Amino acid sequence: MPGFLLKRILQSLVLLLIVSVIGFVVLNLLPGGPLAQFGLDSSITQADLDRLREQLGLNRPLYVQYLDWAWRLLQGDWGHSFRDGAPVLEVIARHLWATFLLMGSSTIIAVSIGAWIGIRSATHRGSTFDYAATVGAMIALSIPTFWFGLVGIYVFSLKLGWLPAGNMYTIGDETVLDYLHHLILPSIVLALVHVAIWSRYMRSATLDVMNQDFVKTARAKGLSERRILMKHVVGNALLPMVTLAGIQLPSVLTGALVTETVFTWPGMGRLFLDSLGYSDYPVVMGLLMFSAILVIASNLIADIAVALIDPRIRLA
Amino acid sequence: MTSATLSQPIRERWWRSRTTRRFITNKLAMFGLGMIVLLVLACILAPHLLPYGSLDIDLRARFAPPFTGYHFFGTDPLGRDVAARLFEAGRISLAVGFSAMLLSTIIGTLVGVIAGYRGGWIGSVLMRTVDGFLSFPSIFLVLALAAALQPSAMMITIVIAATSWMEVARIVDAEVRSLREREFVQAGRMLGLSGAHIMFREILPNALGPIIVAATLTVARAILMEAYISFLGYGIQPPLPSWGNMLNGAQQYLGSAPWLAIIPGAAITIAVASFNFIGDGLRDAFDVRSDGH
Amino acid sequence: MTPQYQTDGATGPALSVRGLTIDLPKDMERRHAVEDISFDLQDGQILCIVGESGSGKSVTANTIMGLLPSSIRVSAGEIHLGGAEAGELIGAAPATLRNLRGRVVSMIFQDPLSALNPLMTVGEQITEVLTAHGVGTREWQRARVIELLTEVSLPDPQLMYHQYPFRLSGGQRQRVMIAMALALEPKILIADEPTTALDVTTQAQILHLIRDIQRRKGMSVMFITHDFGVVAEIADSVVVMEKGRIVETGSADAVLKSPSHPYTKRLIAAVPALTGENRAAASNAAPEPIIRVEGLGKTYRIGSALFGGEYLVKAVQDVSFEIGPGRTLGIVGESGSGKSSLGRLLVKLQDGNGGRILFEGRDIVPLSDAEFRPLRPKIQMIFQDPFASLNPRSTIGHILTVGPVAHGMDYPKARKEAQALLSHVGLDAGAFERYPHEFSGGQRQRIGIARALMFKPKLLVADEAVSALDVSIQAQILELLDQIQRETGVSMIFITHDLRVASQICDEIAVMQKGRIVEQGPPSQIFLDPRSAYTRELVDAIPGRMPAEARLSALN
Amino acid sequence: MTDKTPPKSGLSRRSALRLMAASGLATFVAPHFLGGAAFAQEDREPKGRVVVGMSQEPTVFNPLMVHNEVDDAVHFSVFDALFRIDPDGVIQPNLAAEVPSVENGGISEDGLNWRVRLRDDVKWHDGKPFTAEDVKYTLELIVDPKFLSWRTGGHSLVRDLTVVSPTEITWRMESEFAPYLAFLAETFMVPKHILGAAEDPNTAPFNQSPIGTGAFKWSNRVPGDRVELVANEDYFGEGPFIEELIFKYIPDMTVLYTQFQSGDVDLVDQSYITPDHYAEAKELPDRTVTLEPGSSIEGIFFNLERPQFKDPAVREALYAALDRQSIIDGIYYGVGTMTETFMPPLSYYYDPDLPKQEFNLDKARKILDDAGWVPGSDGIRAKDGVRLAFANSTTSGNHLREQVQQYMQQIYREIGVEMTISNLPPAVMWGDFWTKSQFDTAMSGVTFLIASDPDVTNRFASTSSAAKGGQGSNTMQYSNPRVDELLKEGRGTFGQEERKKIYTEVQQIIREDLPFLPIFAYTVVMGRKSGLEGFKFNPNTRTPSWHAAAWSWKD
Repeated sequence: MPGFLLKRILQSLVLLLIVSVIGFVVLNLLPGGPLAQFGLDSSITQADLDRLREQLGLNRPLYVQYLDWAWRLLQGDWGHSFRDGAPVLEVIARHLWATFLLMGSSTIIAVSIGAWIGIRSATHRGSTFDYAATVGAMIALSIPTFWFGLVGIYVFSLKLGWLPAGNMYTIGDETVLDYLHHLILPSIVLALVHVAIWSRYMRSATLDVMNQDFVKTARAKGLSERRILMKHVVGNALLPMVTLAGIQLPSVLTGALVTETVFTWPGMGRLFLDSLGYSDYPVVMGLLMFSAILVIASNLIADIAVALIDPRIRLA
Repeated sequence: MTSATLSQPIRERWWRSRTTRRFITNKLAMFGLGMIVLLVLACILAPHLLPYGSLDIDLRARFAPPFTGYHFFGTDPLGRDVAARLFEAGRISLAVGFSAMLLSTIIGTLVGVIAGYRGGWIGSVLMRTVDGFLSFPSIFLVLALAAALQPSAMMITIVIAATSWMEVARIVDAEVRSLREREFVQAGRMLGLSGAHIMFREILPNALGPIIVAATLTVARAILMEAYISFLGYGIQPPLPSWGNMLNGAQQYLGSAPWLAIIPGAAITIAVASFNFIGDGLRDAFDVRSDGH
Repeated sequence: MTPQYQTDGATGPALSVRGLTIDLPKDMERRHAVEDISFDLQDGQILCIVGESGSGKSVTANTIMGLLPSSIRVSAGEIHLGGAEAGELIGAAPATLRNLRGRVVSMIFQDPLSALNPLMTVGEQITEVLTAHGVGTREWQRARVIELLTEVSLPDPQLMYHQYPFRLSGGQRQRVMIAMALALEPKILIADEPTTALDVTTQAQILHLIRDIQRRKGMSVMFITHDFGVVAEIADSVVVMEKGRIVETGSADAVLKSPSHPYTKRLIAAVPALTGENRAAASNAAPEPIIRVEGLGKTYRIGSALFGGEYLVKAVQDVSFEIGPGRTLGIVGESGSGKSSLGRLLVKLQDGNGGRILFEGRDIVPLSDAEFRPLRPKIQMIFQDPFASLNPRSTIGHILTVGPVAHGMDYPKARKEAQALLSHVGLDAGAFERYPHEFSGGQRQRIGIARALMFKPKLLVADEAVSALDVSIQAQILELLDQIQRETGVSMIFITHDLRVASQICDEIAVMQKGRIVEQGPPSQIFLDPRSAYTRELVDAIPGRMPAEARLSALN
Repeated sequence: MTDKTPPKSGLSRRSALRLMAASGLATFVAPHFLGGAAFAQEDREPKGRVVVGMSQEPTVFNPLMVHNEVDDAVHFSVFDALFRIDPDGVIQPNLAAEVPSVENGGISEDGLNWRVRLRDDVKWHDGKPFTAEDVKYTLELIVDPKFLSWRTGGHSLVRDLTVVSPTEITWRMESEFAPYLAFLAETFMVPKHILGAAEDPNTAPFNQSPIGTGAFKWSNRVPGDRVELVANEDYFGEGPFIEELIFKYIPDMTVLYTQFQSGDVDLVDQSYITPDHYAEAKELPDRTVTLEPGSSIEGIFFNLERPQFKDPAVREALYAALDRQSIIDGIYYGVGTMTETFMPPLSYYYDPDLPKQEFNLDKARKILDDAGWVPGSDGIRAKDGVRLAFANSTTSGNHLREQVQQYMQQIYREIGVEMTISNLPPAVMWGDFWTKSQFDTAMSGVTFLIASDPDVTNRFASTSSAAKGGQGSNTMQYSNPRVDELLKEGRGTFGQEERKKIYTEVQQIIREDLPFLPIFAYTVVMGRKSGLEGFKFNPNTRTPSWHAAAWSWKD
């Protein structure tokens, strides 16, 4: 187990290196750059722009900039935002919880509803429920998230007036209830696709397990169907789901990013789009590294969780 | 020697194969196929049949709601016919979806086959690169690339392909890895066939099922991706309509002209769902374990 | 059909099946899984149901347990349970069936690994049977499980209780399954090919255990198998099935000694008998060996040196032998003995580390892939799995010609030779255009042999070439190989786990254990006068060393 | 994203030089609106909260650091400059006790030696007194090469900064620079005792929780969402009358409008109300929605080094084929003022008598025909192997501009001109692509004046083109020797009337040369709750929240 951990962490570091190189190169492919935001400002002259470029170190060769950035990162210095001069980690941390709130609530919705639909579909294979779940999941997977958000706003905010059109809270009314009220629409929008994904995977995992010999053994023992489902099927079917949860994280992040733009949610997604718009390299790179670390860490945690649950790995 | 006479088996043609039969008996898949055929036909024919061109600006007829005169889907902020634009856009969106699928499938298949068959450090490097790409929120790569390149239908296609080949690569890699251990591949080596021959002539045809399924789903994803990119303004540039950029301006008029958002969004959903139905049908058809519907 | 056979002094059948017909889903090859079958399982007896794959024997067993998948259903007949819990099983309420399962009727399966839940300990899984039927307190249950584990002779039952299935060997797992099946002392035990997945020595132990327990408890056992050797070992009575029908029933003695139905006769005849006779030399060629192996070794590294947890598996250690032209060397061993690794080393599908392989006097071990390529035509291989060894997307023609064409033969010539070879191995020349899935397993294995012969090789390595086939087909393929060797004078290395098969075709047999050759000699020595304890153990474990007269009468 | 809205560098103010002449008077007759002391006796208790909605997020709170116009709203509320420009374009004293002028001796006759007297009753938010040391520190920090300062123009000419007393500071200018007074009105003072003590002013904690002298004190920031300020009860000037001032970031302009409509937002700052909502907004109950003159000009900017634009006839024809009335009425909902020049309509120097453009396709065709641009087989005109085809670029995602582009595209096609649309994300569009003149044509809203001075050397002098190694913003690469001459003359001329003559001629030549095609002068739709009193729009600043100190809620 420690050997396995060490190996995974080393692999992760290599992955991070790859991610950072890809990110840095792609980012610097963008013409323009962080100073473009002043291009229209009548009072900033080319001389000022040249001065700033030099001060920010943007006139150095790309590899020097990368090495400098990477070296600082290794020392724990994520750099400072070009836009507000704040340390990148602090900038990210300030947007973190809004995103986590959204991702968390939608994940809870997605996992609980998705798992329920998936198990029910598998145990009622071929039923109307199964069929409806299959069709529903595929349609849900086909709806563009941002469009679903727009339609949601149109129906529930503009027409019915039940739910707010955006934002995380009403200024002056920052009660838990108020937050929840604002959370409903975006988290449902974000959850939609993932309910579909979870239900599909849960269904096939459950079916896989149900076809295994040990389920037959359990039946031959005279166990009740309920016990077979709860003790033998669900446990084994959830095992690959843990891994899936890790793998799904980037897509949840992407979804959160899109959802945040539609619902003007002050999270990392919006920070990302804004920073990209301003070519705030340190923040964009920071966000990339952060999300990559998040993804890698969650995969690692998923693997460890699987290892802890699965005696074949835990004790091997 | 014992006689081992060949019991005359019926020659199987592909259209009579079990896979085909499973597929055509899959109602959803056939529905999806039907929708795609209809959509493609509509996109080809509608611009010739509708009374308005997709670029005819008429500032006096702005924001006409659906079914105003011959504007069946209404008009947009420049008074252009939404129906004409929708089907014109369909050409672009579907073309982008298809070409992106082709491109990413080719890239993904190449990478996957080589990584899966060669294994070792080549495989590791290739698949770690795939992992690297997959560790980003894909929208980042897409946006950054789209922003870096001059937007055009071809560039968008390349951008989408460049960011969606990893899925195919993973599927092919896994498939090839398992096929590599099959005895017929060992037999190929035993016969002294070259690596390239074994990879592309012996193994690849056996991985076609999953590749076709992945490709179908990639079309769906590519259409969605084009919509995202164009929605965010980095994609297909006006006046060329695409489903995504039709939605782009629509958010602003959600209250006053909701059809501008609803119609192209519905078109995207229908097209993507149809491809998903087909992909799912194909998956069921290729998967010997499943019973289909 | 009525049962023709009753044991004397029987108290009536524990289970009787009458007129059972089970439908298959549409578009399968045949309409019924089993058709109008009737038989009785007598109280306190072992009934063997024998048949080749697809004969409907497992479906029958699952029907009795009420474990049929929903796509398959019983269309006629009844299954009557005798004894204290007498009742009709077909159409019984699910709750009734559930109550009977595990308590009155138990079952064990073929693959003991997948039959156990990987996430639960052995103890938990056995306890579940007791809990499900509401028997005993927790303490009592625990004591009972330990008692059961002891009863099936598992080592250290206290420890075993907390063990997860993956830690156990195949034989131990099957013992756990038996313990589980016995937990509530059922009247009837259904064993569905319980020894097929096991090595021959383990198989013997499990058979012994089942017979032993059956005798002690007076259980009725329905034992499903494809191997008449097993029948001879344990059966009281026999039911022979072919394609969903019963072709013969009777006492074990009667059926083995004087089978009446031609299918039964064929089956019995096809069971390779252990011959202690040496094979007549195929040729009297010079003793100059085709291939000489000296001190060959292969070590696998598992895990990683960098991160710890690395350990070495010595698959092949210091193996030496040689084969003369036109001779056959059998390599025999249980799973994990290294025999397959050895096969791969010989055809250079893997690289060895240590030792030499002198082929026609030249060491092929240090050759690179490219250097070895010109030599490949001379060393060919026949693979184990006729379904996996042919590319499903290629025509037979392509499969046969692609190799020679790659080595420079022009296509028309290759095509002509392929067609000639096809008829030589007993296939229609029309097979050339067809795809593998249009052929049966035996036919495919012939194609595999034809492919290997396309090059007119000097050495054929056959890796478990018949073990995936039904016994009747096995015999045909062995005959074909024998014939080919006589015609072409090719040397063969025949790798198998089945001593009986080896005895049929080999001039010399090498017995492998843990990567080493423990004994090598002609069949007469191996079977009649084994020098190593391990060989003796292997020979002793061969099920149902069938009386010679049984074979004789079957052949007549 | 920098350009979701047309920039509103509100610099339509009267000449600084004119003010230098007049400020002596101005100091005495300043309207009490800004007098501070005049209102002091009212001394109302601040109450209530104002939520200002903005579509970009303020992120830079150190007013000296390089920042965007979005940050101004916060700077104006937290900090004070030495002077302040009022809505009429008059420079008023703020931290300074008076506006220095030649008349009052604050500026020497040659314009090189400056003396500024400061108020003695100003305290920083932490209670420390504001002194001349702070001014010295501020002016020195701006030109510190290690400091990421905003513009250094003007400040780099300052020499010999001397603190005479806590309330008096003097310096010498390296060369005369007339607009400096106006520049100082946008130069906010920072506390030496805090920022000067920091290890690195670029990353000092001060930058995230600034301390100023302004009417509002820093309270809290929820990044990505809002900045909260609270009333500074010890403010030396008038106000504040509200207790809490919140700048709320709502990135989507439709949502911003919706929140204005619903009352979540009390006042719409930069980005304002989009023109398409104007008609609806002005009918809203309890909302005051007004049209205010902006200072930017929306136009099509040529890259004059492109061969097809070297022919003046082409530019003239393209102007004739520009259907400005339809664009303003149809696409911009009638919000916007027709103009023929770069000079903001409110400017003293604005020339109303320039020739009026007339939309006439026949005329456009004729001009091109006469100039020898004949249609080729594809219907596109060409001359000497140069096709009359070009790309037009602007910020992608700006829907109104995209509509204008598509409309123009269609019309240009009718006169045999091919215009393609190639829009770019803001970080690309306004980078080298714009500043180094890599575009064919660009559609943009540009503010031509710097700090209210009519001097446009930066935009039109042939030496100001970065693509040719210059240091200005002449991205059109415009070059006209006569204009160069006039601009030079204008910088050296002090009399207002004389200058007006010079800049009128400049406007005439530029109208003639058409280096850019003006579409309209911006008009902004200002919206606020009707109960919000004391609000005044100031076209001379870049933010409507330039003087939140005066705001109050009607009882």
